[in-house]
Amino acid sequence: MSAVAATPQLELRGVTKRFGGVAAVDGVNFEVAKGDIVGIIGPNGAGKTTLLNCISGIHHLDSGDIRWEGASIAGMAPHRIANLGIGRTFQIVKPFGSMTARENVAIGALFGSAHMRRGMKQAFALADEVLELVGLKAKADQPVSALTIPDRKRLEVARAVATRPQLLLLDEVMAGLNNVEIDEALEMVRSVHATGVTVLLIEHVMRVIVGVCRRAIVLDSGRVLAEGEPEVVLRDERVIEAYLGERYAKRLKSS
Amino acid sequence: MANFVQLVILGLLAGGIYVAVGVGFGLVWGVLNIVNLAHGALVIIGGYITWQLFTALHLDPFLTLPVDAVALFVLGYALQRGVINRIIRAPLLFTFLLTFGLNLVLVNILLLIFGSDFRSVTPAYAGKGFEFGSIVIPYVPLISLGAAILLSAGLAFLLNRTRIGLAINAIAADRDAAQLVGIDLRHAYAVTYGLGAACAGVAGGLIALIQAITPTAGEPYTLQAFVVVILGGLGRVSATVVGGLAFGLVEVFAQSIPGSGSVFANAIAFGLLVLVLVTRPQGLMGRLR
Amino acid sequence: MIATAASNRRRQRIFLIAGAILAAYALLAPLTSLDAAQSANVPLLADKFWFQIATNIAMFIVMATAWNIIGGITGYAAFGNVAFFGIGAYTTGMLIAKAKWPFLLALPLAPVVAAAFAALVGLPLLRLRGHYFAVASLGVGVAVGELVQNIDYAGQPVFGGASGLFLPIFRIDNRGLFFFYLMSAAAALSIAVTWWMLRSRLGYGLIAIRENEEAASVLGVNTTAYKVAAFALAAALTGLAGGIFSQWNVFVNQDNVFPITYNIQMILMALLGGTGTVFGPATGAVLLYLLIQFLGGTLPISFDLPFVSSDARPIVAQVILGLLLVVVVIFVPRGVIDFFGGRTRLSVAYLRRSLRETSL
Amino acid sequence: MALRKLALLAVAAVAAFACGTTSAGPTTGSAIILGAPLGLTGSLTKESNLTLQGYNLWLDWINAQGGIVVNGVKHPVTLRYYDDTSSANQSAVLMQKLITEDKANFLLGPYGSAATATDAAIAEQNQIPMVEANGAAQAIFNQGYKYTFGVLSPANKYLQGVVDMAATLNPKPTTIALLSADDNFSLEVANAINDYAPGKGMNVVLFKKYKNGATNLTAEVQAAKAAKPDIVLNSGHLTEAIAINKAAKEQKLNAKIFAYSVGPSTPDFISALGSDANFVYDGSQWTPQVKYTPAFYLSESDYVAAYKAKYPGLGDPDYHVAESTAACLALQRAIENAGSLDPTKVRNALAALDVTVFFGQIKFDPRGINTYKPMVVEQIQNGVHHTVFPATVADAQPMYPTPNWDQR
Repeated sequence: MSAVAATPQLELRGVTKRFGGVAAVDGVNFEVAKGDIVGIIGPNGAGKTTLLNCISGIHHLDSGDIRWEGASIAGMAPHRIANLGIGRTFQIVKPFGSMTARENVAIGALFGSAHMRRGMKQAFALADEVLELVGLKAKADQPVSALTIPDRKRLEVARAVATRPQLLLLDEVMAGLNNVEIDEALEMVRSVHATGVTVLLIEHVMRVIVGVCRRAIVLDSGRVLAEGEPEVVLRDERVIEAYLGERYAKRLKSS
Repeated sequence: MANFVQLVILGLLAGGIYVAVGVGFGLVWGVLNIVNLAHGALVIIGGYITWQLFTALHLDPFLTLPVDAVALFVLGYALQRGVINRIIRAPLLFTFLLTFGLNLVLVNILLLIFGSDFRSVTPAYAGKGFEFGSIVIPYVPLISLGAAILLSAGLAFLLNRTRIGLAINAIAADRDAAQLVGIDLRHAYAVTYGLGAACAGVAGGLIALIQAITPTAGEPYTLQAFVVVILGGLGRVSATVVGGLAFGLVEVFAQSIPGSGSVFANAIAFGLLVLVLVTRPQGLMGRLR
Repeated sequence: MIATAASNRRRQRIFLIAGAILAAYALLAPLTSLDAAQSANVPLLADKFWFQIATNIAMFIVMATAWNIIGGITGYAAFGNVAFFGIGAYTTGMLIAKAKWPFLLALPLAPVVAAAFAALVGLPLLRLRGHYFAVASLGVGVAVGELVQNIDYAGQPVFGGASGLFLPIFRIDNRGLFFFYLMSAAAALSIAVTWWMLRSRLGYGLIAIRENEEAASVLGVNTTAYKVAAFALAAALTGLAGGIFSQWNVFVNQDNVFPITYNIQMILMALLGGTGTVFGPATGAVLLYLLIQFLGGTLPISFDLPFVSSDARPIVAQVILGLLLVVVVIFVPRGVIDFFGGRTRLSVAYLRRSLRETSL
Repeated sequence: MALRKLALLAVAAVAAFACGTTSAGPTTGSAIILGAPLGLTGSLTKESNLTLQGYNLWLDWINAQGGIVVNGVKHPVTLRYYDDTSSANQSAVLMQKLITEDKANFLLGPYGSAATATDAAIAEQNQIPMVEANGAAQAIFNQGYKYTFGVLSPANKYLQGVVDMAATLNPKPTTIALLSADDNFSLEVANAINDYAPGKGMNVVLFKKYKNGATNLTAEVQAAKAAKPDIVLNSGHLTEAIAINKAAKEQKLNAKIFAYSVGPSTPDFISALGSDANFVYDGSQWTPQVKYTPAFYLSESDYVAAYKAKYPGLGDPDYHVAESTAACLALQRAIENAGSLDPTKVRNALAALDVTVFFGQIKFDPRGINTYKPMVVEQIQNGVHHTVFPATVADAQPMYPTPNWDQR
């Protein structure tokens, strides 16, 4: 177990991604240990989603390196990164519209982690398990078009979980949900984490970060501004004034 | 050297036709997301109108171009409003199917009306031109190029400076948002397709001057419009102008490769097209959207 | 992919059985033309003309079904698949006419060469999406036909040039029957491949790509490999049809085996029947081919047009074909297979609903 | 209105039937059915319609005679044709239908070399004779097929007459620029000239292929201009002939002779180009001016008159029409000679045929193509077609040399 402590599961070193002349992600460094649950916060346009796209291989890095269990994954195709055990969701859900919920999740089970690859039958069996885990079992055979927005968010998570990831990247799965739905979603994230999956999540909703994360990373203009325990980071004067603004600052104090 | 200059001139002159053919096709494709397989048929309808006016009324062919434009605008508006609007929300490929069907209908109606005879418009000044030493610039292609540029400029003006033009641009950017701000989509779509058809009509008038037309003569132009629009880059009139002229140059220089080079003119053009698409999908001039 | 109610299942089964009976009839009727059958006074149910029609239908079933793999299941609107047909035809044609190979030895190479070519051009092409891919694949289709016709080496055409390739006539008893069954086997193969695909990992991966390529890739689908595989598979089947065609038709040239109109026809057939389904493209091929022949006046069931002179008759037939296409596209956007699948019934309400769904 | 038309038709039909039964001589046999696929829509519509006109002219005549006489029995003739939409593959389908369903006794050719090649294979497989008039590419006849016969001179002869004529002119032209479309027919025409011209003391200084159907040929014309030839020969079709003529004028490509394989003989060429069509030569299978001594059917002048009566307003028949009629005549005479409707006997009679009609001599070499009839050379003079070579059939002298464009 000491080896785990020595080598972080995920390690970002000077990760930089530019669009045109603008650096959306600019020299970001951080580490995520196995089994951790980490939140990334920051205002709109801070580069959070771009960072996730860099990790999951959708964007190629302009410079820097991303290491997975000690080996570089920079420049790898998204499917290979997925096969290594890094799953993700999209902020704007991207379901496979012509399929049922069950089939959507089965895709993750069919193609996900390379060393846990399975046949059609086992894939559908796993899909059913995961659907139960996220609370979509009753709607397994419905077409995606029949699902509500919160259900589609669940489906997005379920699909990623079905890939049997060791690390799950969640991109604002709580956005657009009401308080009750957020609580349910939080429960879902906790239960996924409880199965031993490392979680790295992007959120706008502060109580999510505070509620589940052990650590938070604050991003602004593509750079890491602060890092640490959520409560500590969120009370950091610089963070409050520079990023969260008056409104959040007040709300936080009143809570 | 003189030969090279002459070839460049010939290429640019030939490009005039491709510009005219391309702008309408590019507009319909870029704004309405319709790959209009009936474009060639619309082109040839313009050709027949010019031919008819020239033969029956002895009108100068260039003066018939506005008639082509207006007639085709009306036809295009009606086609979009009455037929094509019905499948706008269907998958992309359905526009292929629908416009292929329309093409079949239009071409064969032309065949019923005009028969299969070859028709051509040859005014008195055809074949004459400016001469600078050994370099020749014939009038008809030169005026055609001018007409094509004028057509493009007019279209660009319309799109950028008028109310309906702004509406069309809004549709191109986001159809549903455009509807939210109060644009009558059905009308604006029909106007856009009408404008595309009008451009095709003008192109047809010019084509009747350089070649013999039959009802099926438009089909190659649909293919060429594809290439022109892609070469230049989808979405801007000026890009299509560049694409059309580039295509004319490519064709002429491919033809002048010694030996059998010219039989590969299409292969070279399409090879170039694939190359452009793979390396620079936004076209020579376009911006990525 | 939607669960169907029990009554719908029953209807679906009825249609399947009806289809199977029709297919069995189409496959068995030609046997009545055999001398043995005729001398036993079996009524003649299909003559040589019907084999010709049926062989062509089978050929289009292969092309439409193969197109469906890349265009319908994977969602990449390939517009140049006729290139694979031509490459298959020329592969077999060259091996038979120039290298003097026997037909049955030359035929297996047709799909191989077509698939290899597809894999080669697929790598760069399949990076493009939507209309861009359509146009680029069309470009490849046009360019290949032109190159095959015009490439010379030392002043001599390499692939038979403009004169085309003449293959020796395949000497066999009941030649028409032989090619009918060969082409039907290719059609059955293409349908079987599709059926298998839609139940396999490959098919699920391809549909995921069609529905959302980015999501598919982060779930672990090797999108490049899958797309190229689909393209090559479509090419192999289309090339196989081309290979059979070359020996069946005897004469191979650019006009014959690279007709641009086939690109459109195979897509029309797939869309008409219903894309992404197992039997849709085949259904569309049968319907559209018979429709074209019917309007051309070549079927036993014919019709007269009032007020149309005999000179104008073929032209008016083309106009009607165009109008029918327009009407079908507008009112039956999911293809006619939709009525057989058990989910929908053909009714005025259905037509009105389709119109509303796709209208502006 | 429609009803009255119908009534009239019925009366006419009854009358025709009555006439037929009384005037048909001793006995009337079963109808002979001829079949032909034709491109009545699509890209070959024009030429296919000309072909059909040629077939129909003969059909009217033969049925007015009561039909083809086989062993003293008159068999009326029916022509079955279908639209192949200018597609060679559909042509094959129709060929099979004509043989199997329509029970066509004999076949007439479609228009175009690709369709003819495909159809020839089907005729061969079914052992039904096909007489064709519109596929001149020799590749078809080099396959050892026994059932396909072409009444027209093969492609290699198309422009040789122009070279022969040029050799007689003064001052003798010595250089040739050769442009050719890349289809099989056009290339055979051009390759033949490339081989033939040096023997007549002429150099091919430029030989350039272009894409069949090309409408922008300016660079080709530019290359021809740079070669400064005495003769500009184009081997292509009407579309390309018009495009080249227009481009030649624009770019001041002047030469002593402009000759195009196909195109100038159709009235469309003159109507499209007006006075610019003058002085242009073409190689033609037939012209209304030729003088042969027909063994049967009409004389040249009667043929032209019959055409004008049936198709008023279209001018003189061009050679596509005449050669199509000639195909029917060859078939008719072979059936008569065979004295039978048996396909193999008629096939043998075709192989042995040697007859002269208004179209010229019809005799097939062992491959089945008519290498015995000469091509003639036409020139457009003051907007009218004149036959200028060979001298034996000519009705005018060549106007030579062609003046520069600014003096035309």
